[in-house]
Amino acid sequence: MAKLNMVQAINLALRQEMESDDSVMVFGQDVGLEGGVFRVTEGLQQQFGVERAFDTPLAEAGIVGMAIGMAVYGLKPVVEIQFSGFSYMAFQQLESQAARIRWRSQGAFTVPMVVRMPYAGGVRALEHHSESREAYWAHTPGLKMVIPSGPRTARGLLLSAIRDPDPVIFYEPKSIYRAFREEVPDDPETIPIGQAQILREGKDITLIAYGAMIRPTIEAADVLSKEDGVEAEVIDLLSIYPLDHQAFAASVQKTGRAVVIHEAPRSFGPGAEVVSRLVEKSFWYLEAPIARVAGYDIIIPLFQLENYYLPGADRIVRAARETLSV
Amino acid sequence: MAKLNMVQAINLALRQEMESDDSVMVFGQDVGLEGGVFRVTEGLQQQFGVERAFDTPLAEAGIVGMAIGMAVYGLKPVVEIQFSGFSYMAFQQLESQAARIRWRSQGAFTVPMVVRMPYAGGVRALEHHSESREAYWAHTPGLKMVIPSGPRTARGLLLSAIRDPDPVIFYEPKSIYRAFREEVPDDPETIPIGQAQILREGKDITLIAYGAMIRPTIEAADVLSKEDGVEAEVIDLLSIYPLDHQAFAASVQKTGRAVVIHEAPRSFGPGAEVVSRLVEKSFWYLEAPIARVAGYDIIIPLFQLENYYLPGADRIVRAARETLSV
Amino acid sequence: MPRRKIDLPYTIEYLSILDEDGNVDTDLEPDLPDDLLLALYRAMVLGRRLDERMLRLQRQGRLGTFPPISGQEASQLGAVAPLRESDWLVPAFREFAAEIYRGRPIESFLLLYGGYPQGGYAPPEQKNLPLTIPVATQLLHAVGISYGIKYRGQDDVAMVFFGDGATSEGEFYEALNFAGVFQTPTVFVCQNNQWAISLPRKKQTRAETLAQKAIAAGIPGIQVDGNDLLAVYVASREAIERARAGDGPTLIEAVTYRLSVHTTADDPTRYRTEEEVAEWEARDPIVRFQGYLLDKGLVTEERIQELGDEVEAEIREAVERIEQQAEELVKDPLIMFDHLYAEMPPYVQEQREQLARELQEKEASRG
Amino acid sequence: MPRRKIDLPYTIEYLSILDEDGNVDTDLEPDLPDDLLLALYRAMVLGRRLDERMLRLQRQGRLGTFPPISGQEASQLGAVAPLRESDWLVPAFREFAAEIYRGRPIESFLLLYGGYPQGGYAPPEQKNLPLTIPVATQLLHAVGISYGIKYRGQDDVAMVFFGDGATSEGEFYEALNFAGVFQTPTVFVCQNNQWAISLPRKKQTRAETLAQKAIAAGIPGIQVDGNDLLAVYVASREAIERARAGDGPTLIEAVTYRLSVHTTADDPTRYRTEEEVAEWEARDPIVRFQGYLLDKGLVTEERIQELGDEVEAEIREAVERIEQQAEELVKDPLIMFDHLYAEMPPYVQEQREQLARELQEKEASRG
Ligand SMILES: Cc1ncc(C[n+]2csc(CCOP(=O)(O)OP(=O)(O)O)c2C)c(N)n1
Ligand SMILES: Cc1ncc(C[n+]2csc(CCOP(=O)(O)OP(=O)(O)O)c2C)c(N)n1
Ligand SMILES: [Mg+2]
Ligand SMILES: [Mg+2]
Repeated sequence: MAKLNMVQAINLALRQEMESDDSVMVFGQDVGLEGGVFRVTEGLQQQFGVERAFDTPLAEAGIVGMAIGMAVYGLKPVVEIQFSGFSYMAFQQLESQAARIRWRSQGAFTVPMVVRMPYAGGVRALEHHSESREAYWAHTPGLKMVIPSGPRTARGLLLSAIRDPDPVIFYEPKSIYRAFREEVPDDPETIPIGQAQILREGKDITLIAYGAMIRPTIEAADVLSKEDGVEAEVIDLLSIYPLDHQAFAASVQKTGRAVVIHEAPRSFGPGAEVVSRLVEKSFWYLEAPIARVAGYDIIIPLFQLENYYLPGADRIVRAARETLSV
Repeated sequence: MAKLNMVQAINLALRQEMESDDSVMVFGQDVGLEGGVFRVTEGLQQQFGVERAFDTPLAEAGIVGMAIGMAVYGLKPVVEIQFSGFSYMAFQQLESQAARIRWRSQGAFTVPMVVRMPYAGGVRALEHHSESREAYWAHTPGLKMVIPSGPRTARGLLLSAIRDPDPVIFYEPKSIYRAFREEVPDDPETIPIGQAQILREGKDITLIAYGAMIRPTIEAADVLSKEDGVEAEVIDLLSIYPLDHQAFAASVQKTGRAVVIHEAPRSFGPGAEVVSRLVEKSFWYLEAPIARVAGYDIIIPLFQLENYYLPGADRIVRAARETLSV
Repeated sequence: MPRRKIDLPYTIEYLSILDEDGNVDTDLEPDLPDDLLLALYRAMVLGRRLDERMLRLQRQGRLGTFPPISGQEASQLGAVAPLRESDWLVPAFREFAAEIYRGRPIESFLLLYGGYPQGGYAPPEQKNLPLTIPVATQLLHAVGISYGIKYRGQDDVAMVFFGDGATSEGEFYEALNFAGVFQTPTVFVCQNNQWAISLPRKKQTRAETLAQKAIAAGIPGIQVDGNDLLAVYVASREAIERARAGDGPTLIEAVTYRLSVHTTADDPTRYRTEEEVAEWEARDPIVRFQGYLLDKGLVTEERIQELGDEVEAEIREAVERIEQQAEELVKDPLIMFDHLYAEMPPYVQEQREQLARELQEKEASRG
Repeated sequence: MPRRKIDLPYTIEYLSILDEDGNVDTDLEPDLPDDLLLALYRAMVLGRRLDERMLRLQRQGRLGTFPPISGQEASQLGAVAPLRESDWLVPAFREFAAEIYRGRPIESFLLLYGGYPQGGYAPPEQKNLPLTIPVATQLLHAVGISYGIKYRGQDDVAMVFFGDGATSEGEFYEALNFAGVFQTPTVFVCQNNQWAISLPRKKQTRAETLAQKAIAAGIPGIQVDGNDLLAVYVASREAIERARAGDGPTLIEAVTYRLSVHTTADDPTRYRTEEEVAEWEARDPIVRFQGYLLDKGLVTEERIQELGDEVEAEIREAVERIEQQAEELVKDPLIMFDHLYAEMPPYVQEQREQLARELQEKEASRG
């Protein structure tokens, strides 16, 4: 049991899995010699050699396409796209190939692979380095889409993703890469894909979030408790697809009220699906409209204004109070 | 005023706009000499020459990227992607460039372009020729996303799209390309982007659909009227982004009940946003959960089973009845 | 120092062995066993006849859209002939003659183009991937597979097919470049059939040959008469040997012609002349190879006739088998939910159950 | 007929005029007016000093991440120097020296890298597009712009910049191929600075030169000493003249070196040696060009010193101006909703109004 930050926790997952399974291969831009621009793959090339942890030419479709071939062959590629904003170069490969080869071949060939990518805002970055577009992948049948919220969930979800027999998109909330440390068990703990976690129990309102939004959400729950005497239940989705509506529907059946929080643009974003599942599963329990606290329907601004775009505890508290006021 | 099918209506829009504005350029795979695999651009090369209506090499990013450059230069490209299933080759261009150049340059450069593509099922096609993924584009800030439901709306929306100062994705429901004819006015009628149309008035329930789903939806409304004495209001969204929630929220404030219908996969699909806007705008009027009748969260099957996937009048009627039963 | 030509170690060669008039360049002629020559001949004939048969089935509404292969028999069979069973084949969508030669049953194509999900099944031990429709997206898969082969220390290769049109997609180039960098045992076979739907080869690129595109990735490229089975065989064997020896990938451009429609949805009279087609009909790869076998005394006119009949019978039986079984295969529409994930997500299960209920109700209200 | 070499009309040349030791090949030396030579020299110095200044600002937390250009002054300035004002410039993200030479104010980069939206503004009449971060996506824009130029019957050109890494993206190749097919007046300038973050040029592709990739598109390619302003100028002028004359696109590979970090977030000691950097420092394009100007008697050591001071002052003033204005520029956070569409969609307006209300409330509760 060690206290690790998220970069170290992901690195640990990769290292342990590469140690125990020689079909696990790690590659992408700058992931080999340099250990990745965020140092997530640091030391892997030294330990496992250039055949298993290597740098590729600068071509995202190339990386993903080659990984698909390797997966079909029988390996377990875990590739990195340097920033999620550049993954669209490989959209066709992911939508038309990774997601479909099992289906197309009726199970004869499969694509057990993981595509890791840092996503979301909060690091004062240049354009294209701060977007959250998990909804693209969640709307793509054949893919799974997971997002950890800290070191322990990152390690546990990544292990599950690597062992998953199907392609998994693994978004890493880059703003919390080194933001805090958590105890991460030495033995390879896994966290199942498709299961949300209740981070805080509460009876008054349900706050549904994931990724870097978990911290402001918890903060909001604390404020609500302290200032309003309101006990919020906080749910960490962890998987965007499959989406664990059982978890949040059950919670809302108890609380009657919900706020869903994400950095992605509001319209057609992940929150819309959460709302729709709640309408389907918990409509008769709803005592107020479900609120969405989300990124705006704009391009996330450069860093001088970024904080006005990103949902913070204040916006969450405000939405919760409004929801509670009716 | 002529009775035209949708192929002819789109062709008419292109022809008229090319006649009146020499900055309008039409290109893509097989759109020149051959007039497009669906013959939508037939005759344009003959009339306007190979400089303005031309074939490109087989590269979607190439087509869209070149179009962006032409738009920045001052032309108005209207490009065709042969099938929407191949547009992901150009996803990065659309997300990172078409959608952002106005924003990035603070209005100094703009991208007035249209990307036309046939989409959706119903034509007994091979894999990748039947998908509906309008939600991808609707979730991409900087793009507009429209879908006509017949000849007249196709002509009117396409004219608006070509004249729009920003990039517009124009999905053409290929199953109704030649399915029926409508009167299409000779003078260049436009239909504003961002406005839904009420196709049928009703007080009991609101059916919200678009594209090729309009026909089964109208059929369902007829069945409900005849067999159940229920009068359904049918709303044709026409624009997926911007989404005209005023139109359907107002309707639901009257009816208290709604079904939203689309071919796209259910989860994270356009229906989710419609549901969410209704929850935001019309929650207190809702008398029953809003139902989604949608494609399943799978890859649309090859044609032997395609009809089980595509929402038909029967599924819409069933959902409406269920919604009405509570 | 001033202005000088950079010496680059590339020559793009053109290879032809059995010419249009039936003359053989005996220096280059490969020494192939008779049974191999005959098997390849039979496979060519089977490809052509199946094409014709599927075209009729399609016109009768018994098959959906499909892409015929007529004219490209030599280019695809010559390429796969030197492969071992343990080698991998990554097709585009116009290689069924080659796939059948490698063991895939005729039925599988009848099912696929008939709209049955089962048509996609490809026995994994045969190492023929299912066909790929998005142009050029399969090339990188072959690079990945061959990376795996190399990593596991095997001496197999991966061969991937694509058309002249595919060479315009960026992924074509990315695949060549990755294969070059990682020196993977990959054989890239471009069936340049002169057309990408209505776009002629010369409008696809200003490059004089497609083979020269190899230079961009620093790998060898060769252009070969794709209607000459012997030439394609030799070029392919060379590339395969290079790959097995650890000397990396090769790009082969097989110059051939699509004699038929692009797909059954296509009308080629809109974009090409009958004279052009006639010119290429005169170069028919089957006729040419048949002449070679006749000259070698490996077949007689009679045997040719017989073999055609055998092949027809084989196809007829496959069609009959499929038409008997097909309905059964899609009797349960719920199979459309299968095979998307190893484990079906709960919400998809719900959707499946909902449809099951609806179908039952319908059934009940009918019965 | 048998096996023959295909004659291809390509030679890839290497061009160098002013060598590392200051020797000039007088046969090749372009006859440039003194004021142009001096203006280019000044622009190089400005680029270098601005780089250094921004690096300091970044280290002090007064700027965000940015990509320095040191070492690449000749390669970018030599390329744009022969452009006319009416020609178009499509940058990647490491060309600010060239952009400033073409009229963009220093402030614009201070704003952009300072995280201010206004930094993206580029006066449209200058025909310099805003910079592009997704590698290689800008190449096709230059093709489209030059298609427009050709369509309108103008004799302008579009010049586009990109790095060695960019040549691995499929879009690089698609752009070359489209430009080749449509014979657009496009000049492709690859600043091969030997590194794509941590990946050295030789691992980017097996091709010996990047210039040879032109052969894949059937267009001319040339490699030039990118640290020799004269050579880059001549190669660029040739390509521009070819384009203006209607003879289509050219690929120029300018061999240069990134002397500094990839961006301020990068630590090059992880992947390259000090010796390598020192080797390239010895080839510093500014020092070399300075020697040329000294030899020609166009500058004195004194004037060089003076000019450095002038440039420093210019930069200082720009920094001061920005630091005074900057706060004001983002005082109203609601500007983040601007410029996405010509007309703001109603739901975005709602979101904007909601934020406006929240900000007012905050303000009120504070005040
Ligand atoms: C990415 C993509 N774009 C467009 C299409 C539509 N399409 C199918 S085949 C084809 C032409 C392919 O030409 P070529 O590569 O020469 O292969 P051929 O059909 O001649 O065998 C096109 C444009 C597609 N399948 N995939
Ligand atoms: C499509 C894409 N992938 C990855 C990145 C991240 N990235 C930024 S610069 C860079 C290296 C670019 O190398 P090169 O083209 O040689 O240009 P240089 O930085 O050397 O000027 C990478 C990988 C990006 N910006 N865009
Ligand atoms: Mg072809
Ligand atoms: Mg570089």
